[in-house]
This record gives sequence, structure tokens and C-alpha cells, in this order.
Amino acid sequence: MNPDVLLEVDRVTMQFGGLKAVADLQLEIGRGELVGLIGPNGAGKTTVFNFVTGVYAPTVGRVLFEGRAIQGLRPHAIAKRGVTRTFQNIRLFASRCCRDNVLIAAHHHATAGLSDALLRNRRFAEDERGMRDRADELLGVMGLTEWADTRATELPYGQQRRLEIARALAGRPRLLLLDEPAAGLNPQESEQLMRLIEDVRRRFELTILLIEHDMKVVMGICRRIAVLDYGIKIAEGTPDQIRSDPRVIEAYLGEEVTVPRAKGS
Amino acid sequence: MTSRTLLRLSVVAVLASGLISAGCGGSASKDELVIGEYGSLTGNDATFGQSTKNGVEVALEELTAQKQGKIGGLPVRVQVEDDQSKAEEAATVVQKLINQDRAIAVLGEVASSRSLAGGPICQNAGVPMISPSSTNPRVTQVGDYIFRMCFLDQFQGTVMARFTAQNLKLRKVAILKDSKNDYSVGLARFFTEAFTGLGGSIVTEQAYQSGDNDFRAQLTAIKAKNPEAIVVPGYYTEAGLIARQARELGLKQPLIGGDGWESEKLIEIGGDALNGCVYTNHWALDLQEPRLQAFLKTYRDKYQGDPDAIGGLAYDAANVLFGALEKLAEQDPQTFKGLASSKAGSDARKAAEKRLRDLIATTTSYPGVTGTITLDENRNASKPAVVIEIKGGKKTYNSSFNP
Amino acid sequence: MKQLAGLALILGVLGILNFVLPQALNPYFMRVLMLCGISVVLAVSLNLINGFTGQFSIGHAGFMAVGAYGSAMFSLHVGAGWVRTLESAGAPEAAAQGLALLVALMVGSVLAAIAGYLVGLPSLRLRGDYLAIVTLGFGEIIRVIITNVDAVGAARGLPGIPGWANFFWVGLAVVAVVVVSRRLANSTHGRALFAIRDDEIAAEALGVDTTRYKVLAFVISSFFAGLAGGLFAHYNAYLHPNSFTFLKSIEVIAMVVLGGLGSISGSILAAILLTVLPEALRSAQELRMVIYSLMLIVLMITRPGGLLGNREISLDFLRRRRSAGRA
Amino acid sequence: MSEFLQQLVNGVTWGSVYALIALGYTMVYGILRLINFAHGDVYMLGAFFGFFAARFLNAARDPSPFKALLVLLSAMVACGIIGIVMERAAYKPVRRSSRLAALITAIGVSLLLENGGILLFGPDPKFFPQIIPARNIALGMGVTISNQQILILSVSLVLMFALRFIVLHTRTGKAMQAVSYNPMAAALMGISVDRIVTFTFMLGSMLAAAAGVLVALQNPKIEPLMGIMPGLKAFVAAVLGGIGNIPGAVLGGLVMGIAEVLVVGYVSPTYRDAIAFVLLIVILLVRPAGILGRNVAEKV
Amino acid sequence: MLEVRDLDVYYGAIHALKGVSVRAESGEIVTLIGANGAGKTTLLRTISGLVPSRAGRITFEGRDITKMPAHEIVGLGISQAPEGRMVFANLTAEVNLELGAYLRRDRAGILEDRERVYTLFPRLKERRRQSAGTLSGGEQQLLPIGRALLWRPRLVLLDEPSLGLAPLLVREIFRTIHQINRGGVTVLLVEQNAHMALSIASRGYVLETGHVRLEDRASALLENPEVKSAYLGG
Repeated sequence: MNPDVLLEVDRVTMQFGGLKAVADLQLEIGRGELVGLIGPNGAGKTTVFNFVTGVYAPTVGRVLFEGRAIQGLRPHAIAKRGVTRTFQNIRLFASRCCRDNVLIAAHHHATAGLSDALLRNRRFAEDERGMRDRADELLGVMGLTEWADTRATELPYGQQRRLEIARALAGRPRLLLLDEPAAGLNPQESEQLMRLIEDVRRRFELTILLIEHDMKVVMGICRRIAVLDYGIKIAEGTPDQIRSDPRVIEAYLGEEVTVPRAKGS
Repeated sequence: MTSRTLLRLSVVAVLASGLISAGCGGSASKDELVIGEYGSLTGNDATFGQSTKNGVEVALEELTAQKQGKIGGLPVRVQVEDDQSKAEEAATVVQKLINQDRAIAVLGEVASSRSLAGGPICQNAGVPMISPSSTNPRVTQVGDYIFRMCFLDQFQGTVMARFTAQNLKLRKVAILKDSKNDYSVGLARFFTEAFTGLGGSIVTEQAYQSGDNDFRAQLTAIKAKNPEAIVVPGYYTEAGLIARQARELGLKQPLIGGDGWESEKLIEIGGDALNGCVYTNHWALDLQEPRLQAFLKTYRDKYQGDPDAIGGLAYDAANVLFGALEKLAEQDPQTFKGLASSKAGSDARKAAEKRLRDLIATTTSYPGVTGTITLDENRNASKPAVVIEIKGGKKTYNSSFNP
Repeated sequence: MKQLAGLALILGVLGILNFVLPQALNPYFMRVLMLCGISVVLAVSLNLINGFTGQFSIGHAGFMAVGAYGSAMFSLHVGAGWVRTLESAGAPEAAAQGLALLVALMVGSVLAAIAGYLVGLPSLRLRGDYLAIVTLGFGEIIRVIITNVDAVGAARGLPGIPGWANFFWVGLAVVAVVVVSRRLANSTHGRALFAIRDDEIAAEALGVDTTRYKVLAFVISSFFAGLAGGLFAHYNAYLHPNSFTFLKSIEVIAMVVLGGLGSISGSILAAILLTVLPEALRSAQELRMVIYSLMLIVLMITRPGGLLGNREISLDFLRRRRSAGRA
Repeated sequence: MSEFLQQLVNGVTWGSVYALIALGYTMVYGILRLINFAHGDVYMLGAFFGFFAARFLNAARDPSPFKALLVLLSAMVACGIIGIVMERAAYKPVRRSSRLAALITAIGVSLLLENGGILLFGPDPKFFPQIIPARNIALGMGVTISNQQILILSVSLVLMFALRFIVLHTRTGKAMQAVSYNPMAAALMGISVDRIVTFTFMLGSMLAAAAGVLVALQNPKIEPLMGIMPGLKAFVAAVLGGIGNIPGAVLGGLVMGIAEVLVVGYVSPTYRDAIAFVLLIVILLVRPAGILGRNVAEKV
Repeated sequence: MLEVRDLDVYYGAIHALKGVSVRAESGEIVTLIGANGAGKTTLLRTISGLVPSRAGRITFEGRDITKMPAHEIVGLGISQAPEGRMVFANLTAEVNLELGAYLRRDRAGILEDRERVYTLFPRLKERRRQSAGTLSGGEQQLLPIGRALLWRPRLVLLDEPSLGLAPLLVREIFRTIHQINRGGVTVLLVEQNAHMALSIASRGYVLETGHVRLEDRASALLENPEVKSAYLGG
């Protein structure tokens, strides 16, 4: 086992009924890497996130994190080991303010127990203050300080995406899974976010696996990219290699077909 | 103004008016005698609460006809409250009757469970309470202000057993009781004690729960034991159905019941299936007793039907109370004045209520429609029971048993 | 220190009110007040499951019944003896009874909490309506068992329970359930509950052990339901299984939803409203329950989010304003 | 053995009644995800409408199968209308609110029907006339079945097949299935979701009314609160079978009816009300989505 | 034929469409392309009346349909083939198709059109008794298109018909779209497969975070470097 490998997906197949969402996937992510995972809609990218974070248990195969098998563990247990994520379709805690959203994710680092909370003793106060400070710091890092007391769903879309990242960071992960963080952002926002992700990775010494549709984002920050199509890894390599891989182009753009022009054009 | 705000305002208005009327409910403007009545006008036992209410209303109507509705110069008003067939509600409404409506005495309840909830409140407040038909012995054990108009389960159970063993000469019976109803459970217990004491045996004891509609499972089990009779110590609401389903399943044995059977609906529902069945009761409507027949006439005119036993007991309870009040007004007009509604909470009121209690307690050989009532030292009615036999779809007097 | 002073103040105020109120109010109003208090404890506790955690329990009457019968049996068989012993040893009546009541309430509440734990467990596997129906089933099973066990009076009911519960104790229970709910809400544990309500999958993925917290919500909630049951038993001095039908659970749910899911003050407000409303409607006689149900429908149509929605009205609001002013 | 078979006959009869009521729960749930608590009260109303129809037709003195049919149909039509009114007046306004708000509304409607029933019909039980006089038919081995039981079974069967036909083979039935699966996609087919929802309420209410009349024929005691327990149990039956699933409701109803009768006959009748729920909890722990229900994984 | 003007749509606090204006002339194929979350699906849903708009106006053949309920809009002749997940998985493929003709009463015509769809997609004919949920992703994708055809709409809104399909099938679907269009049906096509979509469309719109970034003839967009970069990255 290579100690530099943080996450190893070891020949995992994920089957839903008759549908193989992911087939025999082998994927390794080294410590400190920022790896991109791309592929057309429905290629099985989010499924990879789901079995890595324990939402599903893989049908076949193992998932190793820091050399230890984590497949089949409950998601919260995997989160405690240091794997957190964001969601493609933004799953913020809608009724809570931004700070609470972040605080919830810091939950398993709380040191004060239930009895401390009910007694409101000093331990509770210190713990709570510590968590708040850290949450505010994270909000600051993601540029959300002014929104700290705003309800999560009242945030502009772009800020919601950032809040998801801040929230995922609050669990002090070693591996962060970002599921289309730039979806729905305009180019300037994407650009900023890209820089922010790089920044965060360095600052918190993170390893990141990134699903993204916006090629600019992926090609811009990932050294290594894996491409899924129909649940199968069809390519893996540097951005340049990927960009020129004919199979990738085909999967993405579709074959160039010649069909007659529609009338009225 | 939008319709929404209108709606909201109207909700608030109804709420407010309700609260205000509740707050002012007790402030009677003129002197009167307020008698509280609580019963289950809604909920599972609504039918019993309604029967009680009807019985009391007939008594009040007669009072109005005979004495302009006045006793000792004071008009009598009966304040009825619904306890929704719930014990805790019963306690609440009794508090309301005593404290808001300033009732001098309370009538109710049918169900022992609710009499047990309301009784202690009357006892503590020193307000006499007469339960028309709660049969649990504990009801009157609550204290010396609590009375009842019906005989106890023990007496009735014994009568049923004696009739079965001695008159019908049966030895093997099955019991089908209502396990949700303490009256039924108590009657079954005392029947069993007396019947086995007389040498009989219970071949099987089955149970149902009030409100059930289907007794085929229990009857099928009973049929397998082949008893000579089936004792059904429950209410008419189920007894008629049980009879019908028993016949459908080929059980031809007589059914034996208690006073819970007494209702005109019994025959309506049971029909021919009830022929040959017997039950113990307070009265036999075919007996030409003037007082009973007079009551029946008024009742039938008013409600287009026959009263059930509960209605009769409530009528008697109200009359015993009226009688005691009249006696007090005659014997001791000075003390009687303490009962005027304006004197609520005063010492005079307390003293008058105490006197009223004493007068109720000394009720002897009162000629009620449900028999000649004497209240014993435990404030329970002691009176004869009659056995009624159903023949050709008619309830007919069979025999009487004295305590 | 500050907390102890607060506690002393609360105890003092409750003690004085316990003395003053019965003088000022007639027993009927006093009774309605006490029933309001018990309803508040029930509603605020159910709010922990249905409001905070977003689970769906309709078996609250079952937990209440466990607490009521548990504490009543304790008082009848043990507590009453203690009081006699203590009083013969010269202890003041209120102290002897209070002590016995406190222990009885704890016994009932802990039994209810255990029941809550057992019912909370299926929530690992069941969601939404299925969980709801299991809790409903639990409530009904408890009631049927009580109806059949002779030792607790079966269908006859359980009379003769010492009537020790007075305003002081009901008030204390209200304070306790509100303080616990609020402190929970403002702690990491409470936030975990809210997270489960808002998005269970995200909560789990971010490290919240959703199973543990769902069960925790059930345990705390049923503890307080048991407490309310114990007070109910020792106030009415009489218990009957019919007081704990599923309609009782429904009544409590109506309070929580009407108040606004998750809002503690909303639950309090709605509990009082729905307890007083039927009393206020008494003059309508037989129409009373018809009006009551119509109002319920109209309220839900006009205010589907409950009276207060997710908001709270409390001193907290003022405090926040004040601190903002200072900042 | 004969006792067991007899119990089974009784159980199946009851089960078919539970199934009829459960169908209404399941259809409404399938479409709106709403537990229509008032459904049991519609069953009560069905019995009362049948009662009044029978009285109007003087069916007690002069019974005939034609009149019986008329009684059944008029109760069904009346309850169908009640169903429509209920949906339009109470449920439609809260359809977009939270499911709990809708549930409380349903509870309100239920209380309204019960207490309105007490007000209008009186709290004391009424007794349904004997439109079809009971006759026993021996099945051999000591087992008998009454003509009324046969009637209950056959009418329920006919209604269930009618429902099956409507749902599977008519345009509206297919639209119902479409709406229950995905209302948004159904609207894109030009289906008026509002109308389908109303239709579903009407259909469910009619089935409940039929159940009410059938039960009243055999057990003639009817009163305004008679719907609470059967309603609750039918709901449990629907969940048991897998709520939203039509064959599941029928299966759940039968399982429930048989289990209850067996418990009453062999354990203790006092546990009758509990058995439904014990059964339910056990089955749900083994199959969390009910016997025929399918578990749907949530999309992340 | 269809005109959308200055449409504003919110999902809660999210401003999903910001003043979007789009139009389609009779007989055209118009395509909407753009990244995930750009608002393409939202636009189709708003046109179909599934999502309420806060401001703006939608007219169809001169009639204002902005506030019309969804099923009435269908009645006017606007059909939408939503993305593949919106099939009725519990119903058979055939019933799924029949529901497309829900508003039609001419039994014979429906059967005829159904046969036409089966000729177009023989695989659906093979699987017509299977419940839609058990069909493969590609076959599921065909259903909404077939459904839309059975209604014989004048305007059809297609939401990512090529989503997750094998290239061969994609080609088949695009050929069908083209055929439909030649039959006189106006098409509004939302696609990720920009190449393909632009190659059959007459005009196209590029959507970005809720507003129209570019609007041009399809051939021009195909050559536009900005479009290229948006789809393949720098």
C-alpha cells in the first residue's frame, strides 16, 4: 500500500436493479492532489461520490481511505474519518442561518456533551465559542462573513455554492469531494471559485476530488483528470492528454453528424 | 380588507366572544336554584349522556307543570355540561358547574369512571352529587356527599345467578362480557361468584369491547363449549347484535342480561333472535303502576319513544333531589335561602348544602319509577330487581327479587 | 452562580404563585390553568420530535400514559408510604408530598423515556408516514395493554392516586421543558436535530449520526411526555385508559403544527389556545366540537405554517436587540 | 378444525370490508401523499345515508334486492359528493402547504364529520333495517356462512374488480396512475391534476360508503363514531400492504381481518385492537415499505 | 409562434431566470444550449406552466399563456417531452405513449399515430408491455418524444433528448426530431450536445446563469469560438 495514496477505489461496481451505474472502477488519489472527475450527464460521477461517502454501499469492490476499508460504513462515520462533500443539487439546511450550517458540520468536533449543553456550564460555553470562532473563520475564508446570520436559502445562488464548501470544510476533512461547485455560476464567479478552491486546498492541506462540468474550471486547476462514460473510466491523465483524447471528445460533443439543415434557417 | 384578514378577524372574534361568555357564564343575574348535570353528550358514550339528559328534562318539565318550575319560591335551572366521555373532562366540567354556574347539587354521571373523576370535586366542595347509574362500589365510597340511584353490581349479579340457577334450572353457562366497561366486568364477576356458589359452572368466559360490531369470533368459541345459556352482562347496544349473530351461528340457547339491556332499541335490533332471553331490570314497562305509566306518557310525548333504564334512573335522581329540596324549603326555609345563587360561597350556602345532603341521605321508600328506593348507610340505593322475559318480541314481567 | 440564582428566583416565584393563584382564581379557572400547563409540557416535548427533528410521531399519548401509570403506581405503592413516614417524623406536608411526587414523576418519566427509546429504534429503518404509523401503533398497544392489566385498574380506571400535583410542580415542569428545549436548540445537539429535519442525507454526510439523534429526540421527548402524564395523574387523582386514545396524540400534534413546527413559543401558544378554546366554546353546547373542528380547518387553511411558523417570540428577541445596541 | 374454518370465514368477510376502506386511503395517499383521516368517517356517513335511503324506500317492511341495490347506490353517490366537497373545500386549499398542515386539516375534517354526525343524526345508535333477512348456509364441516356474508364478499369483490378496471383500463384511471407517479409530468400530458384528485376522492369515498352499507346490513348498529376504529385499522391495512399500492390494500385488508378474528377467537378479544398494530410493527420492521410496497432510494 | 419576453422566475430566493426573451417562428427548430444550471429546463417548465413566473409574458400564437394552468397549455398544442426521468415508470411503455394522447378522442387516429411512433422506434414496440421503469435509459428517453408525438402538437419542447444515450441512438433521435419538424411541428430543443443541436437547428440561444448570453443563427453559433470554449474549456 502506497502511503501517499489517500483514497483508493478498488474495482468497485455499483448496480441499481439492472443498471450498472459504475462498472469495475479503479481510481487512486494521492495525498494533496486535486483530481478532476468528468464525464457526460449520467456517466456515474455522483455515484462515485455516493459510495465513497457511504450513501450507498458498493455492490462489488472496496473503498480504502488512508489504507483502511470504509465501504459499507455509515456516512457520518466516514465523515468523522475525514471525508466530506458538497452536493450537486445544493443540500443546505434550509431553515438555518449560514453560521449554523457550518456549525452543524463541525458537530463531531464538539467536546461538550449533552449534559453540558443542558447545564450551560463553562465547558459548553468555551466549546461553543471555539466552534463559532472557527465557523466564522471559515465563512470569512469563503467570503461569506456578511451573510453569517442570513438564512441559507436566502443567499444568492453563488453564495450558496460557497456555503456548501465552507460547510464541508468545517468537518476538518482530509479528503474533500466537490460535486459541480461551479454549476450555475457565471464565468467570473467560476473563475473566483477556482482560485478559492486552490487556495483552500493549500491552506487546509486538503486532497480534493472534483466533479465539474465547466471545463474551464477543471482544466484550469486539476493536474490529473479521470473521465467516466457509462460508468466506465474511459480516460485518465493530464488536462492536455484529456483534451486531445478522441474518446473523450466523442463522449462529450457527440460525433459530428451531418443532418440536413432545418427549414427556415 | 382582504378575505384573508376578514377570516382571521372572524376567528379572533369568535374566540373572544367564546372566552367572554365563558367568563360571564356564572354570574346569574337573579336568584335561582342551579342544578348541575354532567354527562357524555358527545364521544363514545354519547347515547348514555343523552338518556340522562332526557330523564332529567322530563323531571324538570313535570316540576314546571306542577309548580311553575319553582321550589321554595326559587326557579330551578338545570345546567348541563358535556364531558365528551372523558374522565378528565368530567373533572373539569364539575369544577365549572360548581364554581362558575354555582350549582347547589350535581347530577351525573353514568359511567363509573367519570363519576369517580367528578365525585371527589363535589365531595371537596361540599356539594351533593347523585349518580343515576354508576354501579362501581367505589363511587359512593368517595365521601358522604355522593349518592347513587341504582342497585350495585353485586346485588344484580346475584339476582341474575339466582334466576338462572333456581328459576331456569341451568348449570352450565358461558359469559360474554364487555371488557372495556367496568359495569359489565363487575356484573360478570358477581354473577360468577353467586352462580358457582349455587352449584353452576362457567364453561367459558369471552369478552368484547364496547363499540364492537362483530361478535362472531367469540360466539364461535362459545359454541364449541356448548353451554346451556349465555350470560351477556353488557349494554343493549351490543346485546341485540350478539343475540342476532348467535342465532345466525346456530346457537339457540337463551341469553341472560342485566339492566344495561333496557332500551326500546333492544328489540328493534335483536328482533326475533331475542325471544326466550331474560334480563334483570329496575322496572317492567308493562306493569300498570300509575307513577311509572305517567312518566312513560310524558316521556313518550316528549321524545317519541321509550326511555332506557338510564333515563328512568336519571328521572328518579332528579326527583329525589327535588324532593329533598322541597323538604328543606318546608322544614327550614331560613336555611333553604342559603341555596340562592347569589349566596354562592357563603357560610349560609355551605350550611344549606349540608342540610340538603342530610335530607337526600334519609331518602326512604321513595316511590320512583325504577322501584321503591331507600338509600342505605353507604348512600347506595336499595331496591328490588325485576326479571323481564322477552316473548314474541315483547318485554314481559317475569318475577321480582327483593334485596 | 448566575444560573443558581435564576433557579432560586423561578422556584420562589412559582412558590408564591402556588399560594396566591388559588386565592385569586376560582377552582375552575385554576383547573383550566393547570391543564394548560400540562398541555404545554406535552406540546413542547412533542415539538422536539415533530418540530425540531422533522420526524413524525403520532403516539405521544402512549408515552404520556406510560408516565402517568408508572408514576401513579409508584405513588400508590411506595410514595404514599413515604409521605406517611415522613409526616409522622414531623416533616412538613408540602415537603413530604413534594419529595414523593418528585420521585414518582422521575419514575414515570424514565419509564416513558425507555419506551421512547424502544419506539425510537424503528426510526432507524422507517421514515415519514411509516414511522408515524408505528408510533400510532405503539400508542394504541399501550392503551390496550392498560385496558387489560388488572393491576393498574384495567378498564375500570385507577382511582385514589394522591393529588399532590399543584401549580408549583406543573409550573416547574413547564419551565423545565422550555429551558431544556431552548438550551438544546442553541447547542450543537439541537443544531444536529434541525439538520436532520432540513436534510437528513446532508446531515449524515457531514458527520451527524442521524440514528443517534433521532433516538435521542424520542427519548427526551417521551421523558417529558411521561412527566406530563405523571402530573396529569397526580392532579386528576384518577386515571382511565380512555384518556390516552390516539385522539389525545392528535390533539397534541394539532398544538405543535398549529403553533408552527420547531417554534417553542408557538407550541406554548397553541397548547394554551387549544386547551382554552373548547372551554370557551362551552356555551355553544353541542355545537362546540363542530366549531372547534371548523376552526382547526380554517386555521390550517389560512395559516398553514402555524401561528408562528418557524419564529420564536421570547425574551431572547429583546436580548438580541439589546446586544446589537451595545455592539 | 371447524371452529378454525368458521373463524376464517368471518375473518375474510371482515377483511374484505377493511380492504374496501383501505382502497380509499391508498388511492388518496398515492396521489396526494395525504393520510385522509376523515376517510373512516365517510364510511360512517355511507352507513347513515344508506339508513336514510332504506327508510325512504321503506325497505324494512318490504325488502327486495332491487331496493337493496338502490340503497347501496344512493349511499355511494351521496358519499361521492361528500368526497368531492371535502376535497374542494378543505384539502385543495392546503395542497401546496406542508404535509403536516394537510394532515391537521384532515383531522379537523374528521372531527367535523364525527361531531356534525352527532349533531345531525343524534349520538344514540340507529339500527339499520333488515333489507336482506339473514339466512344461514351450511358449508359442511360445521361451518356456516350467512347470505349477508356472501353478499358482503361478492359486492366487495365486484367493487374491487370495478376499481381495477377503472384504474387499469380507462382513460381517467390511467391519468390517475400518471398523477400518482408524477403530477408534473402528468400535467404535461394535458391531464388536469385537480380534476383527477377530485375524482380520486370521489371514488375512494364511494368505496367507503359501500363498505358502510355492507357492514350495516350485517351489523345494523350505526352511530356517528363508528368510523374511527375501522378507519384507523383500514389505514393500517393500507400501510401493511404498502401504501399507495392498490392490490396491497386488498391484501392488507384481508390479512388484517383474518389476524383480528384469529386473535379474538384464540388469544383474547380484548387484544383485538392491539393485534392490528403489533402485526403492523412486525411487518414494517421486516419490510419497511409494506408487503407489496417497493422501497425507493432517495436520489442524492 | 411562441414568444417569451423578459421572463423572471424565482425558485425560492434563487433568481433562476433573469429577463429571458426567446422566440420561435412557425416551422423552426430553435435550440437552447448552456451549462447545467443555466436555466434551460426552468425556461421550458415555465413555458409549459409548471413553474410560475414572477414577471414577463409568454404568448403562443398571439394568446397570452403566462398564467394558464399546465394542462390547458397542452390543450393549445404545446407539448413538452421532459427529460427521461419523467416517464411514468410504474406504467407500461404503451400506456405511457397513450397518455400522450390523453386529450385526443379520435381512437382510430391515436392508434394510427401510435403505429407511427412504433415504426419510428421499433424498440418501443418490442417493449410495449414492459413497465417503463424497466426499460434501459435510452429506451426511456424515447418515450417522452413518442408521447409528445401522439398529441400532434404544433410546438414541441424537447428537454435534453440525448441525455445519457449512446451515440448511435443520439443520431436516431436527432433524425426523428428532424422528421417531426418536417412534418410541420415547431421545435424548441434544449440540449447539452451543442454540436448536434446546432447542426439541426435554425437558430440557437446560449443561456448562462439565467440569462441569454448569445443569440444567433445556428450555423454562426457553431463557429463561434465563445461557444466552443464554453463547452470544451480553454
